[in-house]
Formats: sequence, structure tokens, C-alpha cells
Amino acid sequence: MTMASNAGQAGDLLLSVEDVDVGYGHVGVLEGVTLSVRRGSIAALVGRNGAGKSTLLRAISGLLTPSRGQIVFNGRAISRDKPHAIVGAGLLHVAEGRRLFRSQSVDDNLELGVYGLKMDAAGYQRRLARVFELFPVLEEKRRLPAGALSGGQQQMLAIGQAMMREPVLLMLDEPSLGLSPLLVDQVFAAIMALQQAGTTILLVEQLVERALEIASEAWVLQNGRMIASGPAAQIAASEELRAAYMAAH
Amino acid sequence: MSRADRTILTAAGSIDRRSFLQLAGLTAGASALGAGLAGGAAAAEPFRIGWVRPTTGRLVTSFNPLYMGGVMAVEEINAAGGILGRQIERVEEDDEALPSKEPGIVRKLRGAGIHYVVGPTGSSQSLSSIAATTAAKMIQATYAAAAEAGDGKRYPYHYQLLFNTDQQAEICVDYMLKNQGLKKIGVLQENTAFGEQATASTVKYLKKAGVEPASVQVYPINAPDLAAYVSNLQKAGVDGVIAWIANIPNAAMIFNTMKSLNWFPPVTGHSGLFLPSLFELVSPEAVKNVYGTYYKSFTWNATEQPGERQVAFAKKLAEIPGAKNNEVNIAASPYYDFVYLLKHAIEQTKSFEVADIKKALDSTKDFPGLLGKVSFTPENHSGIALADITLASVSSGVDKRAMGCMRERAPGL
Amino acid sequence: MAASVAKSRGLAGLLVQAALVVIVLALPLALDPYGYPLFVATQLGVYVIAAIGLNLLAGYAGQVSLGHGAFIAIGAYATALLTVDQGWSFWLAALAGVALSALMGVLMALPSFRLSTWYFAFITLAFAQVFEKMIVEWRGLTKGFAGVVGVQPPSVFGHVLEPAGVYWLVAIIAIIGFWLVNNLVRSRFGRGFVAVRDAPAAAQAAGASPARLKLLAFVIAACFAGVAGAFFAVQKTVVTPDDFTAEFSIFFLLTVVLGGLGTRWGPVVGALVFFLVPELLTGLESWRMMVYGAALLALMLFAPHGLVGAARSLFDRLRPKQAGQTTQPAETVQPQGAHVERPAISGLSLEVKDLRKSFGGVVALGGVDLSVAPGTCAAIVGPNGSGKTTLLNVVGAYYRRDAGAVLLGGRETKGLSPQQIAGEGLGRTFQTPRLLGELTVLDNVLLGAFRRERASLPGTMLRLPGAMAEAERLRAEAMELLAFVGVADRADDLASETPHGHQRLVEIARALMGGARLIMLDEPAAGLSMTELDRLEQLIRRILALGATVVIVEHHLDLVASIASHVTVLDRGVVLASGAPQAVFADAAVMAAYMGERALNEQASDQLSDEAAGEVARPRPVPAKGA
Amino acid sequence: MDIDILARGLVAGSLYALVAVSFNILYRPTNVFNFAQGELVMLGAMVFASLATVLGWPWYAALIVTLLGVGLLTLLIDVVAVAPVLARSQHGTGWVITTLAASLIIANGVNRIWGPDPIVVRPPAPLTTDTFSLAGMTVSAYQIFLVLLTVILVLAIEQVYRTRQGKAVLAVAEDREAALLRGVNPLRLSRWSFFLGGAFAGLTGVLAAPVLYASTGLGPALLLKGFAAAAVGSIGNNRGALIAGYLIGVTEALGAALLSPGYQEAVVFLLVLCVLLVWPHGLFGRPFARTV
Repeated sequence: MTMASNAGQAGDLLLSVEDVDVGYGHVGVLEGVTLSVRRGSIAALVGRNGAGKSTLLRAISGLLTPSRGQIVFNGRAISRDKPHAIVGAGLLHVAEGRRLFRSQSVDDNLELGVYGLKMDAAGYQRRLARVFELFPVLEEKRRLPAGALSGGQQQMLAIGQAMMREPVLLMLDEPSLGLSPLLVDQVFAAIMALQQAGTTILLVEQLVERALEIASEAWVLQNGRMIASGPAAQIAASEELRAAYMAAH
Repeated sequence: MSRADRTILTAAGSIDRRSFLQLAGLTAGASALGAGLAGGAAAAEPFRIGWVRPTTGRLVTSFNPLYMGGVMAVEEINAAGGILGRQIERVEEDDEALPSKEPGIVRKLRGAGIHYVVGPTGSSQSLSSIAATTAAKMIQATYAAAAEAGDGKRYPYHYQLLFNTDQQAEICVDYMLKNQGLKKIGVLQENTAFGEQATASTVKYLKKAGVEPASVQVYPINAPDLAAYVSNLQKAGVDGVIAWIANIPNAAMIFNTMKSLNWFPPVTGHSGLFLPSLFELVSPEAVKNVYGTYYKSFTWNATEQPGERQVAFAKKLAEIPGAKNNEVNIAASPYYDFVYLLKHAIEQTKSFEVADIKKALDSTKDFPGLLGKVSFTPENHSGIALADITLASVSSGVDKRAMGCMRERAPGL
Repeated sequence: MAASVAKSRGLAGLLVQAALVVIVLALPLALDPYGYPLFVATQLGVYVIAAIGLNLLAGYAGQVSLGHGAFIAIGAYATALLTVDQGWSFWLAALAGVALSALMGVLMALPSFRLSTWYFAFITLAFAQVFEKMIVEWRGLTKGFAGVVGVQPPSVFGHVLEPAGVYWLVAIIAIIGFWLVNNLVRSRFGRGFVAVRDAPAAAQAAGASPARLKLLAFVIAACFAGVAGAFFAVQKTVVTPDDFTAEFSIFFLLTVVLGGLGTRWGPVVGALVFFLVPELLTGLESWRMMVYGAALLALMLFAPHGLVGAARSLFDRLRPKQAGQTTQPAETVQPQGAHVERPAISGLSLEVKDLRKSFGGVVALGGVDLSVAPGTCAAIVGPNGSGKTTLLNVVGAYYRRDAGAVLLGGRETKGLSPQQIAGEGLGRTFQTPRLLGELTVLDNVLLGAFRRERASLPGTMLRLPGAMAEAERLRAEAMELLAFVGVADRADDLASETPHGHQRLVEIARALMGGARLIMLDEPAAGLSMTELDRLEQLIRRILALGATVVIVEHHLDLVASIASHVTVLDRGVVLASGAPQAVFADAAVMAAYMGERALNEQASDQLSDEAAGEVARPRPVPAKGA
Repeated sequence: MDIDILARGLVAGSLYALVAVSFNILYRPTNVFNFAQGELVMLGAMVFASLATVLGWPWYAALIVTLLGVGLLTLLIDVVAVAPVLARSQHGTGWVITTLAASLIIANGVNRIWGPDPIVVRPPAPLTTDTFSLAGMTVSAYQIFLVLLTVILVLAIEQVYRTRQGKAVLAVAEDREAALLRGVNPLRLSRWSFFLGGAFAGLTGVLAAPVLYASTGLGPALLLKGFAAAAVGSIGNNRGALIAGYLIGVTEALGAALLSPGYQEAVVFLLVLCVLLVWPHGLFGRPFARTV
């Protein structure tokens, strides 16, 4: 299925972060960071804890405002936009730790996935069916509160919730966090399925190896600076990646 | 008067200015005459009287009319040339009707060199004020019904020109026991100095007659709902209620509760119940059995009519728009009589000195006041005689003969 | 140069204060002693006394109390009733009033231990309302609405005080109260109060008990209110329930907020503006409250730190900026501090056995064992969410453990509070530094010494020589520690304006200041630049060299490899591996945990395996969790 | 002890529950507890009384104007006093002061306009406040209506939270940032919630007027008892508020009957304090352990 708003050609730049500085109050976290994601691809953003990956995603989704530089999505500068406007433009961010609404049911969580979208009941059911097709377990548990699901099911729900909106670009922050290997496989399979359906994906992942396997391009962040980028396979073997994970100097 | 009208009156200041203008207009001719008579005294320094009343706060509407009689007296005297050629000047102080404000106000008046004070109103406020004026040797009349305020030994500079709680309690108890022949008397009291003293007096007179009160209920004046107190009385099997209520909202809550309980025992209480604004809050049938203590001269029954001077006063009130619907409170206030009594004492002694005036006031005998004959001794500063007091019906306020401030005596009185 | 400027400014301040005292005390000479202005001035003094106490409670200790009027009422009623009805002397009655008020302060403090700020605010508001109702209801004691009339002024040496005398008494008490509270807020107690307000965990890490500090603040505030109440009764001569409505209580809080919460002059300025302005603007009358409301609203929106705060920021803006004051990158100034000598520390051992902790069914620690020998450095590593910080929090007793043993220096710590454990010699830093932003860096380090400082409360409030000498000694030691960690030049900067990298070092200095013999560092390297990282490593080495034990949670594996003698890898709440760093990092499972199952372990082990030494302990297989 | 206590407790409890629900409506998307809420209830009573009793409007017209008026005023409170403070810090407690200030302004403004005298409000026909005996209780038709309507209103409000917008409000309450990332605009929802919560407070005032009189002194007592109901019933939980409201109303009536009417506030205060000391999140709160 292709999205109406996904008008551009596969392969051109969908998201570009240009020389951006981001910080919290007095504390600067990102300095002169640049990143780009091509339409239809999976891009991986890797780097050690505290390198600033989540901060970068938060800046892209509008939770933080860059003090310098700009972010362009789908041909439009979004650096100053409010989060809900950015979501409205088709850029969705599934934050670290799933961040579901635990006291609300699976159904309600999925419904919130389409918040603000106008659609008829049939359209809604179609999207719901697609999520349940990919994650049948959610259909079984649709009346349960999200908090009652296991970690893996919650991650599926988080991705399912994002799918409901059929985003142009989906940013996933640590989707494998706290999951068993079996579930990690499922989640990665889902990510690839989404990409094949036309969704562009920016993936932040601790399981670097796995992330680089499915990504076409990779970006390596260290101490708030982008130290390497290139085809994923090339990055996987690079000295920079090892440095980013192992070295302090 | 509609509520909207009263709302305008509520706005502080407007009520006085307007009614003063009216008063001034009324007495303008007399004033010119008086000034002529006084001659050279026109240049004399005004005689300043402290005038303590709330102009802000919760009780503005209830208390302001109480001062209009005093204002009338001042205007009349000034129009007639003042006291010994000196015009009376009222020095206004806002006490917000808060007892705690009184000591500061007395300090303020004392600092301004003032030795005579009208007000404040309310027993709590008054007792607080009297404590300070006594120390400062300032002559004062307050609107305090508490019997304690009429104790000349304790408060040698304070003069009570209204019936006190002892007198009211005696009248009420007498009525309930002798006139109505009731035995189970309940007392409903607001939690104020007035209420405390009135209840103490009531219990005293009940016991004197060998009767124990069947129930005593004390309510806080700011309670949002008084139903619990009323139903406690009903449950105690009370067949007559002596109610010491000094403000209309409380009275309305109580009588409305009685109505909703369909319980209409005879109720006697304070003259404050006569205010017509009660009828805006309570249907007339709810108060058909309610009586308040009042001055005989302002009442009628089958055989007696109100006094001539009082009728003239009532007619005068009818001319003053601001007085409408507050006639009873204006009439029953001690301030009109106090201002005239003060004039009388000053003119008698030809002195404005506190010591001289006190001596003269202490020997007042049968001074013809609007409310009754006023007499003081150095020990007794409660000036009204029991014989001048009666009970009158609240519902007679809608009677044509009421002329605002007149009321029909309770049956059998 | 800067020091002399500060000194001259301090001198000017002292002169201004002296002048103010003279003016305040000379007032009765200029005014009619029986007149109204002096009456108002006395009343103002009474309000200032109460506001000073509330400022300590609400401003410094952060306990928003909307029930302050009740404490004043207790003092006032006790004084009035005991003097008028019982014929006690004013002094005895006032003392009883203050004692009762303090007692009520203790009771009021109790809910503050359990309830969050605004819940507590509501409870205090309800308390004020109920208290007023009770004054009315207990008319047998309090005379109901009528109130107590005729309170006499106190006598001194058989001499009844005239209004001017009462004024002087109130003024002198207000001045002394101001001085006492100022001394208090600059002492360890003041630092403790601010810590309770801004970072309770930091207070606990420094060995300060938030509950006790809150209690102290409540009792002191209640005592001030009791004193104010006693003079309230004397000054007004009448005490009625109408004086102590819930609104009165609210006004007190508003007064302090208006002046500036937690500022020295806030309560004085607030009381002056709040209670004096209406006396001057009599025309305002019933508009007064609406004007107050609007002013307060505007103030909270545009000057959240009150009049004093607004004046200060205006002053700061007008003053030319001094060079070197702004925040600059941490790298530019680089004192190494290596030369600073510190006395040796005898390190504590840490023993953790089968420690378990879960949150609402989610297992955070599933039976963790850890053993750290005295004077060594142990590292805990593991992916996000593996339970590292939870482990530190359970060891420090910030979380209650579900099961297991924690032995510190061989002693079981079960049942101890975080502050007691801190007192045993456990120091820590936090993942995000918990510094008190409104205090200087030096004060933040001094907070660490909270438990060590012996000076009594009266000693600090009265600035007794012993207390002053101790404070001076600790100050010198704190400076030394700042030099030791290498940020001595930042001592007088506000912590909030200090670069992130330095904040981490200040936290370490604070832990050392508390006499820590075992320091737990929670991701100390996060967010540090290369050079800062270098300095951190050097600092940890020097701390180890002094003999202290260090437990470090860290993602920078090479930092860990270089300083730790023992590494424990946590994964999903259980120990995945533990042993010497080289051996552990060579372990495939560890790399898998970090980078995915088929991880880059070949490369990692290539480098490390040459030096690999020692066995890798494998406690138990990783339990498969999930659907 | 007699059964009338129950009737009195349920009537008062209904009002407390309604105030608590109006608190909750505002609280859900903002975590702000509006200290001006008591005065908004009072304002609702006064506006309705002026329109219906003094000006003689039909009750439905007076009701609509009252709800709109109080709702819009509450919206103004959000725009002026709450949103700017929250914009500065989501977790600060500056709103305690600003909503208190709003409360001061409303209370004194209303006092200036209407004065301190109460206004009698009669319930719309055919309801009356005349009492009759029912199963040994002295009750009026209006009292029965009030208790029933309260239950219906609380259930109706719960239905609002079954709509998509309502679910979004709950989402904001649970995790504001996560809601932002789903395209929810919390500011807009806050505005709506303030309007709705204000209108509900106004409605509470309208419903309270025939029982309590419309008077400017209504605010503080309702604020605190409403808070008590909301806190005991766990803040944000409307059904909890309903049960807690009745619990508090009946406790209060019991205190009045067994001790003295003057003790009812103290009894309620002690009840709330004890409940909160044992269960700081109220009787119906989920134990929510958030790890830091």
C-alpha cells in the first residue's frame, strides 16, 4: 500500500538533518549533526549510550528545538514545528520504552494511532486488519489494557499503533529493548515488512549487528557528533563503529 | 424594593452620599435659619464625632441602615445651628465589622483628638471597641445589645441606648411561658457575643421560672446550611423557640428549613427579624408565628396606637429613598437618640469636656428618646426601661399600618 | 580584584542594613506614640515575624503551607486566654503559646512526609479552615465569635510597656528573627532545606534526613508564628476567629511569594507591600483583594521569583557583565588538581548476595551477586534497562529490596535509611547530576558534610564561635576538595550555571566531602567530552590511590577496562558475566548482550584476547523472557 | 441515630462528588488542580440565581448562559493563569499560586457585584424542596432528583472519555510526551477540558443553589470538600469521586448528628487525612511505581 502523501520518487531524500545543534538548557548534546534518509530505505543510527541518538530523534519529532541548523522533511522545514504538526506531516516517532498508554486497552491504543486523521469506518477497519495480520497476537488481546501485555507484545502494539497512521517516515528508538531473541526476530521481520510496504524507516538500535543487517545506510553518532556514515555493510566493518562502541579516545 | 435596587445600595459609599443629599435638601431651609441664629459661631471649630461602621466586608448591607438615624440627627442639629454653635462633623472609620479592627480604629480616632464615638455595631465589635475607648476615656454609644455593655462600673464611658439582652430575654421567656403557656422551650443562638449573652439571659430567666431549656443550638453565622440545627430542635420535641438571630440570611435559612419540615412553632427573637428583605427569602407563611422584641412606642395593638413623634419620624423616613425597606433598623438604632442626648448634655453643662459630659450623662433621668424614656446612673448605663419594650409580629411588616417602621404587637400584649 | 569588589559590596550591604535598623528603631521618636501610624508599624512587625518563619518553611524547605494562620492563631489565643482569663504574665503565656504552636508544627509536618507538594498545600488549607471552625465551635474555651477582649501589654521589670515599648519589642524580635534565620539558611541546615526542596535524593546521599529537616523547618516556622501570634494579641488587644480565616493563611503564603520565596528579604518586602500598601491606599477598599489577585497573577507570570527576585534580575541586567562569568566550555580552564594532597581513606567493602527487586511484576533485579574488595574499583556494565541503576538504588536503600543481602564493610544494611547508609560511608553520584542549582558550587560540596558537621542548631543560628570555626574549617576542606577534583575556580559560581562536565566532578567532591569510603558513580562519563573524560579517569585513579572503594556503572567500556579491577555484566536483572575486564569483554555472550547475538565479538576479542586473563564467571544462563 | 442522616449525607455527597468530577475534568490533561474551582461553582450558583430568580428567565435559558459563562471564564483562567505557568515548567507548582490568585479575583469580584446576601433559588417545576416522608426519611423531590442526576452525570462524563478525543485526554494524562508523538495537541485538549470542567462547575453551582442558597460564601467549603472527594476517590477517577463524595457526605452528616454540626468539617478533615496518610493516592488509585 502506498501513501497518498508519499508523492516523491523512491530514492530521493525524504529527511535531512542539516548541521544541527541541540541541547537541554545549558547543556549541549548534539553539535553540528547531519543526517539524511532516502525515501523507501531503512537507515540505521547507531552509537553508544549517551551518544545523543535519542536526542536527535526527539529533535526531529519536535520535542526539542534545535538551537542551530535545520531539519527538512518531505521538502519542508520542520525544525520549528510543534510535534503534533510533524506527526500530521507523516513523520512518526516510536519512542524508546514503547511509551504506550498502559491503562487503555489495545484497541484504544490502536485507535489513538489515527488520532486527528479523518477516515470512515471501513478505512479504519482496513488499517486495523493490516495490523492484526502482521501481529495476530494483538487481535487476541485487543480488550486487555496495554499494560497487561508482555514486553514483546507491547513493542508490537507500539509498531502497530504507528502503522495505523501509515506514516511516510517511521523512527523507531530501540525497538528490541528488553526483548528475548525470538521476539527480536519478530520485530525485525515486522520492520522489514513495513519497509517493503513503502514506509521509510529510521532505526535506532542497540543490537548494532542486527540493525546494520537490515539497513541500507548507517550513521554513527559519538559524543554528540556524527563520526561516520555510509552503506550499512561498510559501516559494520568500519573502525569508526568499533571506536564508537569501545573507545573513549 | 427589588433586589436590583438593593444591589446598588450595596456599593459602598453610594448609599450615604445619596441619602445625605436628600437629607441636606430636606433641611436646607432650616440650616440657613440656624446659621443666622448662631451668628458669629459660624467660624467655630466643628465638633467632631467618630463614626465607626463597615463600608467594606460581609456586613455592609446589614449594618449601614443602622447609622441613618444618627446621620439624620446630625443633619437636623447642624441645620438648627449645631451644638453651642459648633457644627457636628462625622469622622468616618471603616471597621469592616471585624472586632479585631476596633482597637486600631480607636487608636486612630484618639490620635485625631476625638473623644466621642458613634458605633460600632454588633456586640462582638462593640465589646472590642469599648475595651479600647474605656482606656482612652472616650464617650461612646454602640449598637451592642449585650447586657454587659450597659454595665457602668465596667465601662464607665459607654452608654447603651437600646434594650439589652437581659431585657429581651425576659420579654421572650415571659411570652413563651405565661402568654403561650409553653413548657418545652428551645434556644437557637448565633455564635456571637450577642448570641452568647442573650442565651445566657434566656436560660437565666427560664430557670427563674423553673424551666430548663429543652435544647440549646448554637450555629456559626457563616455556616452554609443550618438545617441540622433546626432539625435538632424539632427532634428535641421543642414547642417554642427563642431564637437569637441577628442577620437576615441566617434567619431565612432557619425559617425556610422550618417550612420544609412543615414545623411552625412560635419563635421569638431580636428586632433584626423585622427587615422586609426577609420576605424576599422566605414566604410569609413561614414567619406567621415569628415575633421580635421591639419598642412599644413603635407598635400598635387593638387599643393602642404608635406615638406621635414616632409617626412623624416614620413619615420623614418615607421621604428618604435610601431608608426604604430599612425603616425598622433605622428606627430601632440607638444612634439617633444618642446624638440628641449628647447635644442635651453639652448644652446643659455648656462644656465639651469629657468629664463634664460624663457627669451630665450619668445623671440623665427620663430623657425623652425616640425609643423610650432614657435614664442613666453612674452604675447603670443601660438606658431603656423594661416597660418600654414589647414583642411584635414579623408578618405585620406587610400591613399598611406598618409605615415601614411600625409593627403590631404579639397577640395578648 | 573580584574579591575586593565583593568585600566592598558586602560592606555597603552591611551599612544599608545598619541604617535600616536605626530607622526602624527610631520610628517611635518620630511618630505619635499613641497614634495610628505606630499602631500599623507594630502590626507590620508582627506580620514580618510570621512571614520570616513561613519563608523558611515554604521558600527554603519547599513545604507550601496554606495553614500558617492557624499557628499564629494558637500563639494569639494562648496568650490572650492565659493572660485575660488565667491572669498569667504575658511572658509565660507567650512561651506557652509558642510551645503549643511548635507542637502543632510537629503534627503538621507528619502529612508532609507522605504527601506531594500540592496535596499537602490542600491539606494545610483544609486545616486552616477547620481550625477556624474549631475556634468558633469550642466557645467554652475560646469564647466563640465574640473572641477574647482586653489583652494587656507585657510588662518589663514591673513596668507596663506603652505602645512605643511594644513596638520596640516587636521590632527587635523581628530584627533578631531575621538575623537568626539568615544565619540558619547559610548553615548546613539551610543547605539541607534547599536539598529537601530541590533534590531530596541528593540530601539523602549527603546523609541528611528529609523528614527530619522538614520537621525542623515546621517547628521553627511554627515558633515564629507563635511569637507573632503572642504579639498579635497584645497589639490588637482583641483576638477573634475572624482574624484567622483560611484567607488570612493564604495571604501569608501570598505575602512570602510576593516578596520572593526563598530570598532573604522576601518576607520583609512582601509583608511591607502586602499589608502596608492598603493602609496607604484607603481608596482601594473592596477593590483591594482583586488588585492583590491580579498583581499576584502578574507576578507569578512575569516575575516568578517575587519582588526581590525581580529587583535582583533587574540589578543583574543593569550591572555590566563581568568577564569570565558566563558559562564557557569546561575545557578552557584546566586545573588538574593532581598536586592536592588528601588524607588517606580506608575503603569499605561491598557484598551483595542474591539481591532481588521488582516493580509491579517487572523484575529489575533477579538475584544479583556482587563482591567488591576494599580499595578496589568494580564496574557494572550492561545494556540499557539491565538493572544497573536499580542495583545502585537498592544498595543505597533508595529502593527497598525484595530479598537478598547487602553488606557494607561486612555489616548488613537492612533497615537502614539512605541517609544512615550515607553515614556509614557510602557516597554516590547520580546519572543526571543532582546539584542544587540555586546554591554555589562550594555550597553544593558543603552539603556533603551535612552529617559530619557537629554544630548545634542554636550554635549555627547564634553564630557561636565553635560553630563558626567548624564552618570555616569545613569550608576550607570543601575548597580543597574542589581543587582536588579540579574545579576550584568555579567555587562561587551557581551550580546551575556550571558546565555539565564540572557538575559531575562537583558531585564527586560532594560525595568525598561526606567522608565517603565507598563511592558509587552512576554513568559518570555520560555526556563528557574527550578531555573531560580524561580528567575523570585521572580523578578516579587518584581517589582509588587514596584507598577508597569505587563502584562504577559505565558504558564507556574502555574507561571501565582501564580503571576497574573487576567487571560485572548485568543483563535483564541478572549477572551475565563477571571477572577481570579483559576476560569479561572477551566473552562472546557479553558482546552479544551489547551489540546483538551475532555481534562484533570477533573484532573485540581480537584486540582483548591477547591480554585476556582470569576466568570469566558465568553464574547462570540467561532466562528467556517474553511472550 | 436516624436514617435522615443518610439522606442529608447523600445530598451533600452528591454536590461534593460533582465538584470532584469538575476537578478531575481539568486535572486529566494538565495535572493541574484548580484552586479557583470552588469559586467557579459559587459563580455558577450566583449567575443562575440572578438570571432565574432575579431576572425571571426560564430556567433552561439561565442554565445555558450560566454554563457557557462559567466555562468561558475557566477557559480564560487556563489561557491567562495556567497555560503560561505550565509552558515554563510542566512540573512546577506555580499554578498553585496562580489559580489561588484567580480564586481571589473571582471571589471578590462576585462579592462586589452581588454583595453578601444569599439568593433563594427554587428548583424548576415540578420539582420542589418541600419534604415528605419516604421509607422513614424526610426528603424532597429535588433531593432525590439531585442524587440520581449526579450518578447519571458522572456516568455521562465517563462516556465522554470513550470518544476519541476523550481517549486522547486520557493519553495525555498518562504520558504527555507519548501523546505528543501520536499527533495529539495537549494544549488544545487542555483548553477544551478547562471549558468543560468550568461548565461542569457552573452546573454544580446551579444544582447546589436550591439546596444551599446562592451566596458568595459558597466557594471555600465546596472547594475543600470537593478536593476531599477527589483525593479520597483518587484524583482523576470519576467513579472514585462519586463514591468518595457520598462517603464524605455521610461521614459529615454523621459527625453533625453525633457530635455537633460545628464538628462536621473537622470530621471530614480527619477522614481525609487518615485516608491519605494510609493511601496517599486515594482509595481507588492504581499503585503506580514509576522508576526514576
